[in-house]
Amino acid sequence: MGDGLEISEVTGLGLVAVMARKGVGAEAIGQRLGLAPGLAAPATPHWVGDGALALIGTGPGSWLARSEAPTAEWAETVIERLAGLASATDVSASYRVFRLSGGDAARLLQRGAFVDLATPAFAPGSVAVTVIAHIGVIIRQIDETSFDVSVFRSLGESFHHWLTTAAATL
Amino acid sequence: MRIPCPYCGSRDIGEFVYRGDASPVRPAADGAEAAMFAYVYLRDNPMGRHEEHWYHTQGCRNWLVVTRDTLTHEIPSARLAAPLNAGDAV
Amino acid sequence: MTRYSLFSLAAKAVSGHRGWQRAWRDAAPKAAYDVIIIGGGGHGLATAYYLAKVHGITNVALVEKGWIGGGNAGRNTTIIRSNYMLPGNEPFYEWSMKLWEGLEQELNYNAMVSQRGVLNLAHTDAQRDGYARRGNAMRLHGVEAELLDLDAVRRHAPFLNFDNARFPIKAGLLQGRGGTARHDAVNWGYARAASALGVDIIQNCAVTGFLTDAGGAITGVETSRGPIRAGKVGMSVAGHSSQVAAMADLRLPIESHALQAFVSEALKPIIPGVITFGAGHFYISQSDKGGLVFGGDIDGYNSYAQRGNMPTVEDVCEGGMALMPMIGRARLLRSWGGIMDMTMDGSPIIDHAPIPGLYLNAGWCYGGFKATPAAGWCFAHLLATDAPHETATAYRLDRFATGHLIDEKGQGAQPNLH
Amino acid sequence: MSRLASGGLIDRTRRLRFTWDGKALEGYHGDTLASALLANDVRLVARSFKYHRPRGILTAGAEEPNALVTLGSGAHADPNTPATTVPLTDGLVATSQNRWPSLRHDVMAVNQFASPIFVAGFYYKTFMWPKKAWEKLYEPLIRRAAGLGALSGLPDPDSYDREHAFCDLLVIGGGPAGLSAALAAGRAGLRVILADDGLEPGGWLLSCRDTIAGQTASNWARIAVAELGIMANVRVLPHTTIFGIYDGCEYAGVQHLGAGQPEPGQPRQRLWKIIASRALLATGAMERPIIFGGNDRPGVMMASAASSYVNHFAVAPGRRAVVFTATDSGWQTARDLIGAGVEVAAVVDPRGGGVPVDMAGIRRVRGLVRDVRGSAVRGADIATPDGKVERIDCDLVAMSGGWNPAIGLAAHLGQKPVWSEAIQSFLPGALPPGLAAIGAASGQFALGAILAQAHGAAAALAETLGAGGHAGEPSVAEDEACGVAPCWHVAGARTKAFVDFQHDVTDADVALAAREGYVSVEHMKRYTTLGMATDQGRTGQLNGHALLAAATGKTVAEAGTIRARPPAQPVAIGVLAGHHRDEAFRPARLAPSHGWATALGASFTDAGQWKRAQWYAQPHESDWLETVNREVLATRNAVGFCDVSTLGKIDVLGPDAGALLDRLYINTFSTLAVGKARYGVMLREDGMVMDDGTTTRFAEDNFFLTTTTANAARVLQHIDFARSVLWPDLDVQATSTTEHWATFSVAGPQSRALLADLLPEIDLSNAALPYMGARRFRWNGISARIYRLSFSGELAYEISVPADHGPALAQALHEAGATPYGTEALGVMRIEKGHPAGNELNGQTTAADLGFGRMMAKKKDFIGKVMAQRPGLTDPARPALVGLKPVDRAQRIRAGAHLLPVGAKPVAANDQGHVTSACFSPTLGHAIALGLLAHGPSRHGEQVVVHDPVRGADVLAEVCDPVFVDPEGVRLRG
Repeated sequence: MGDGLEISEVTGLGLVAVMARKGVGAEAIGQRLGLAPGLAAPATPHWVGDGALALIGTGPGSWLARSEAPTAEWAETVIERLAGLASATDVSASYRVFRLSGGDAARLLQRGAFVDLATPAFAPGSVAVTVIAHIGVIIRQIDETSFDVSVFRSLGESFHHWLTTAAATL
Repeated sequence: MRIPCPYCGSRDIGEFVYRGDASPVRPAADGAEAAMFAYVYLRDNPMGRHEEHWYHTQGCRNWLVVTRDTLTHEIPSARLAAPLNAGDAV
Repeated sequence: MTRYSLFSLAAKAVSGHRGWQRAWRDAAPKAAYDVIIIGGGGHGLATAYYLAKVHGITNVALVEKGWIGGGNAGRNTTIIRSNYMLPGNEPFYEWSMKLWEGLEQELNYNAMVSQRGVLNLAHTDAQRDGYARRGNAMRLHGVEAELLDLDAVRRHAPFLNFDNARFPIKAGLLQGRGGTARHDAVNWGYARAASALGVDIIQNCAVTGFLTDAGGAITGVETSRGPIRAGKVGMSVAGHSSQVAAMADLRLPIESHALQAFVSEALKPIIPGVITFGAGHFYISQSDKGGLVFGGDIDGYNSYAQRGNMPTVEDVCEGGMALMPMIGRARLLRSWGGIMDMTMDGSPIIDHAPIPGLYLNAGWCYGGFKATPAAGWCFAHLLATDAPHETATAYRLDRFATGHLIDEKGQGAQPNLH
Repeated sequence: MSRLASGGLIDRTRRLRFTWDGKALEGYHGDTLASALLANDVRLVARSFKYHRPRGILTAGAEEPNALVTLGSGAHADPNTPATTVPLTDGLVATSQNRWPSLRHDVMAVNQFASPIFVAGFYYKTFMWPKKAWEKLYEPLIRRAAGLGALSGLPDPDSYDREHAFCDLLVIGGGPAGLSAALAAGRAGLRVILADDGLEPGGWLLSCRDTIAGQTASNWARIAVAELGIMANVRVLPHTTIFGIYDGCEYAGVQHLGAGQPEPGQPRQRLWKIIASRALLATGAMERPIIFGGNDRPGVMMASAASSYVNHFAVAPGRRAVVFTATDSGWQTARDLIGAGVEVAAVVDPRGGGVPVDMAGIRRVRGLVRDVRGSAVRGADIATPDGKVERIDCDLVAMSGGWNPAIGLAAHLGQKPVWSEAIQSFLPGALPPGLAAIGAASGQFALGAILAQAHGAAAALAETLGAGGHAGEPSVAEDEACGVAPCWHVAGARTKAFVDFQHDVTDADVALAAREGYVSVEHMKRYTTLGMATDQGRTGQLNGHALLAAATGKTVAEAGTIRARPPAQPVAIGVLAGHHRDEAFRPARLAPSHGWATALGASFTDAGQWKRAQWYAQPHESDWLETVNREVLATRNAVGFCDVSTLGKIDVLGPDAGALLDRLYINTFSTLAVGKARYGVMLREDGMVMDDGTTTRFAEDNFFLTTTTANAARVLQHIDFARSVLWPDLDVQATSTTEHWATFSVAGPQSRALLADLLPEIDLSNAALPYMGARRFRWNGISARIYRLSFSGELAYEISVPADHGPALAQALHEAGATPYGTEALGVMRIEKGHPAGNELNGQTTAADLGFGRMMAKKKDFIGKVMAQRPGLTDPARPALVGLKPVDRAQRIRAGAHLLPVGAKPVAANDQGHVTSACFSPTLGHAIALGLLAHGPSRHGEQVVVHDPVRGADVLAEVCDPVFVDPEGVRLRG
């Protein structure tokens, strides 16, 4: 493992897949979910918000709502709050989320993702839904040297194997 | 080869699934069998400019209409297949 | 035509081989013929030969836009086999195998037909049962086929990955009579024999349109070397089928796709015959010169570029390493691509076009090479008699309208999945 | 020893030991294997492919056709490696190839005596008699003699990795042009990658004696590399060959990591995939040979190679040389040789005009080398215009027939090169998007001009791309003379004159090809195998085309070229596969209870990328059948549970969700009541069955679909196509929840009792939760769902909890007394119930074939409805679903067997269908099967022959209703 790299796992997240209904814009979604006033859900592959509530852009009119300390009913309340505006479904258990931090984090991810992860193309706040080693990933840059990489739960072991193998040759 | 996904940006074709020519339009429900036959089976299969359907399965999971040259493989443009609902930026 | 043999070779050697003439006449186009064949690939050349040899029709012109054998016929992975499942296919491909087995003597040209076996590997119980169904179907058509268990597969190819494979090998279907042939030699052999029987082989002669009579029947072709008339015109242009058909306002159930093929540097013999990987896209054989000839799936998008892209190159090499991890040390020497005329059910078309005077031999997907002798025989039969050959009755153009599909893989109207 | 006392860029303080064919030799750090061999006076290094003639080292670069060696041994063996590209390392093991018993005494050299017969294409004219002899006798001999190096047959022990990169400018080649361009672009602030395939960057600068800006060329190169090294916006990739250009400005390269043996666990090579909006082809040029008698003998070498060995490696490739050149650069080699103390007997230059390099004491002969004497060079016969022939003793002939710009990469996207009269070779014509050629690759050979041109090109790019920095000024160097006159071939040679050194193709072979009508360059290549060797024609192919053009009355330009294709240099297949081999070939998807099942000793099977528990063997059980029978009976008689999480799960939501499902499924879903589930069948547009599964409605605008494990991704893609392309006006959304829910089927007569204890908060009675009912509830505070669904045919429930709670639910069910069962038992029970599954939904069956004809709604439109009515799909004779029981109950039926009428000949005409699924039914005590049989449904009670010749004897079977157990479905509704 390069000295400039730590790999950990983020657990216990609340995640809801949000899909805007016809004619509903990103602002409406953002406001209905209680983002800071005037802050819209991102219409481009970016994320906004904080630990309590973040909206991660995964496609035109679709987001992942994320909460780091969800109550048992958090997902239900998000779904109900969006009634009429967006279709939403609880996907909290769908992902394993790996936190990569350190100077070598971007270099390691660039080994797997064929998407330009160097600033300015990719910077804190950026999101990329792409593929690494035949495994679908959602890459989210948190700050200068740390990223969240979410993979489907069933693929967690295979992805972790790639992570450790690629990191060993940094 | 890379496709300029309107939402995700330029992405390697390994992230997409190709369906085929985007020009045939599914005939109305009560249309004649011949129209459905042509829609399902006959293709222009041109050498040159071709509008085709790709699905961004490892990305934003949208269907795109990509304009591509089947001889040079150059891709001048791509757009979302679904006309966007009002208010979405892309 | 000087007969090829060790004696003629020795005799000509005495005078430094100055005595050899052209293998085929590089004919200039006459104004009219009985039959015109468009396309100088293996199928077109074989059709011309069998028209002359079997049906005595020698006033034939074969027009080729470039040099004969320059299309798919010169860029395939040279595999011959008749291990098909469906009754619409198997009789035709077995007839082709029978013709392969006598080809050298028939053409007096060593096409190096080499029957060292074709082994399809299965990695799940369902896949093994699927190959059993195919093997049984072959037996019902009188074609030998063996279902090998794991030990038999290990004996056949000890270098396969039996230890830490992601998808362990369970069984394999072996057609012992399958194998390979030298593609260029097949094209040149048919060209030489057809030319000797009077067929005009006209290279650098691109078809640019069709000549028609008042009623719309086809009466010849317009070419880069002037018009040529004929009572019957047979199209055998593989990946360009849609282009040529469009000249007669005909749309076909065909998409043209890029199939990449690969060859390694020459190595001492190690791979016994043809081996196909069942859990990914990879098949391989070793040429007589020692190069590993391999490939996998088509790239998956319409293309006339005769080349492909890296995702397919990586997918094929990943399949190769998964199946036979020794291959990692071999070096890829050259990669190229053909234009596959993929049909909507993965099987070919040998039929009249719905326009009088025009005949179609098309839709060969990536299986055209193994079909070369039988496609020539059956297309010649159709051109000569206006009736389909008994082994090719199912290859009708209208089968897509009537629903009598020949879908070996069951993937439906999506050409890039066949 | 031919090592020069001084000079060269080798590090004389670091002595390295290596072995060549077992003999211990020494070289220095900075040597290639080739230079070290020459330093040790090893000149015979290989045997040619066909005639097994002795071969020496011809070049100093990657285009080397002769000196192919095997490095290392055993699994680490690296066959066909050009010695000119191998950095010498301590302990290197190198062996020669394709010779027996030894390099010096190779039995196969006897082929030369048969050479009058062994002309190009001889094998097409013979080996045809007697008929079977080709395969039994001739071919085995040819195959054993063919091939150069050998694979060990052992798995590749090394690992490989990959790197992606994005830049404004990729500079391909680190010679004078590449370094000059990279400096300009780097200073200007562009994001630059420089890839160079040499031992160290510098290319020709490391082998020439010119000066740049007052420095020696090699020092200038090292200073340039140092400056590039400290620029944050520049990345220098040493030992990296860009081997392919692909669409989308994508460049593929391979980097050799760590010369010699990599440390354990470290990769041997790295695949680079680079997206560069602009690129500069700075790959230089390759010197052309001249075709004369014996030009293949060890001791004949390219002039530039001789200069390299002298200047770069301080090795004298000979003691007394003849330089045979039609280029001014050949004269520089004469000067380099003399400078190193090698005697230059003569410079043979057929051209008229003045002397490009005025050196006292050089004897100039205006003429041609017609023949070389000796199996290794001992002398050269010089033919002069006056018809006389002068023999000059020498042990080295340095030849220079011209320069071919290395432009292969520029043709990878199909663009054709164009002939340049000025440089007598081909230059890039149209270029791939974003690519331009500079330096020798663009036909610019003078050093000063190269530096200026390359710097100008890069500076212009920086400007168009809006880089803010200043590109600085190019370094200055004089322009050496670089005239050339075409000298392809010397007529009248007494001995064999070679065009392709590795494949033994001679000038006579090219003439024979032309004579027999193989007159396109492609035909000639395939007929003679010229240009099909590991150097892919990079040395003599153009000479061959010139000979062919002359023989057919065309110009070289008209003859054209062979299309260059990836890879530009041979690439190890291992590096193209990288991480994806062995267990990591494809990812494994593990079901939520995978860990729990592993602890319980389950064995697993592959279902696509999923791993699924197949059965849970107990220690005393003799085989898997005993285990599966136990699991089936435990479920049928008591209660069993199975992880079915791998089935596809899709939420279809929104106001028009019901309307969309009506158009996807053959039956209707918009009328499904909330809290109810319904089985549905989905067709492809061509009318064939695509998938099936149950759909549950949890709210007016909330449907929960399940799909087969195999088709999950394909169905989601199909739904997205329907709602965004076919009917974009519908307001409906869809997303996969396969990974969110862990789902267990709990089946058996005691299932309700067991669950009643486990889930006290729900009323599981038939009234409250009838068959095909569903409800959402909370289990220990977490959201959960329960469905009255049964694949086994028993009273059964499916329970879903968030996947992270899957193991806890599995443990709770097990502790409550339910027997875990795997996919095998699941398969037995669904066959007992006659449910079609993957084997039946094989893409070749219609709804009617599978017994779902009646489900097809009449009124509404749905995908596949129209095409399903075609005659071929509604023909009553189509094979349809039936059950099969062996008449002799003790016999076995296997899937894949065919079905024939009793007494019928086993020929295809009598083939009436096949067995799709088969198993032993512990419930009934005998084998049972499902099959597709012509007119099947109307033939219950009839007997048919189960014909399975690839596996065994025929079995007589009785056709019956496919539902073997509880046809009335009493247990389901219990």
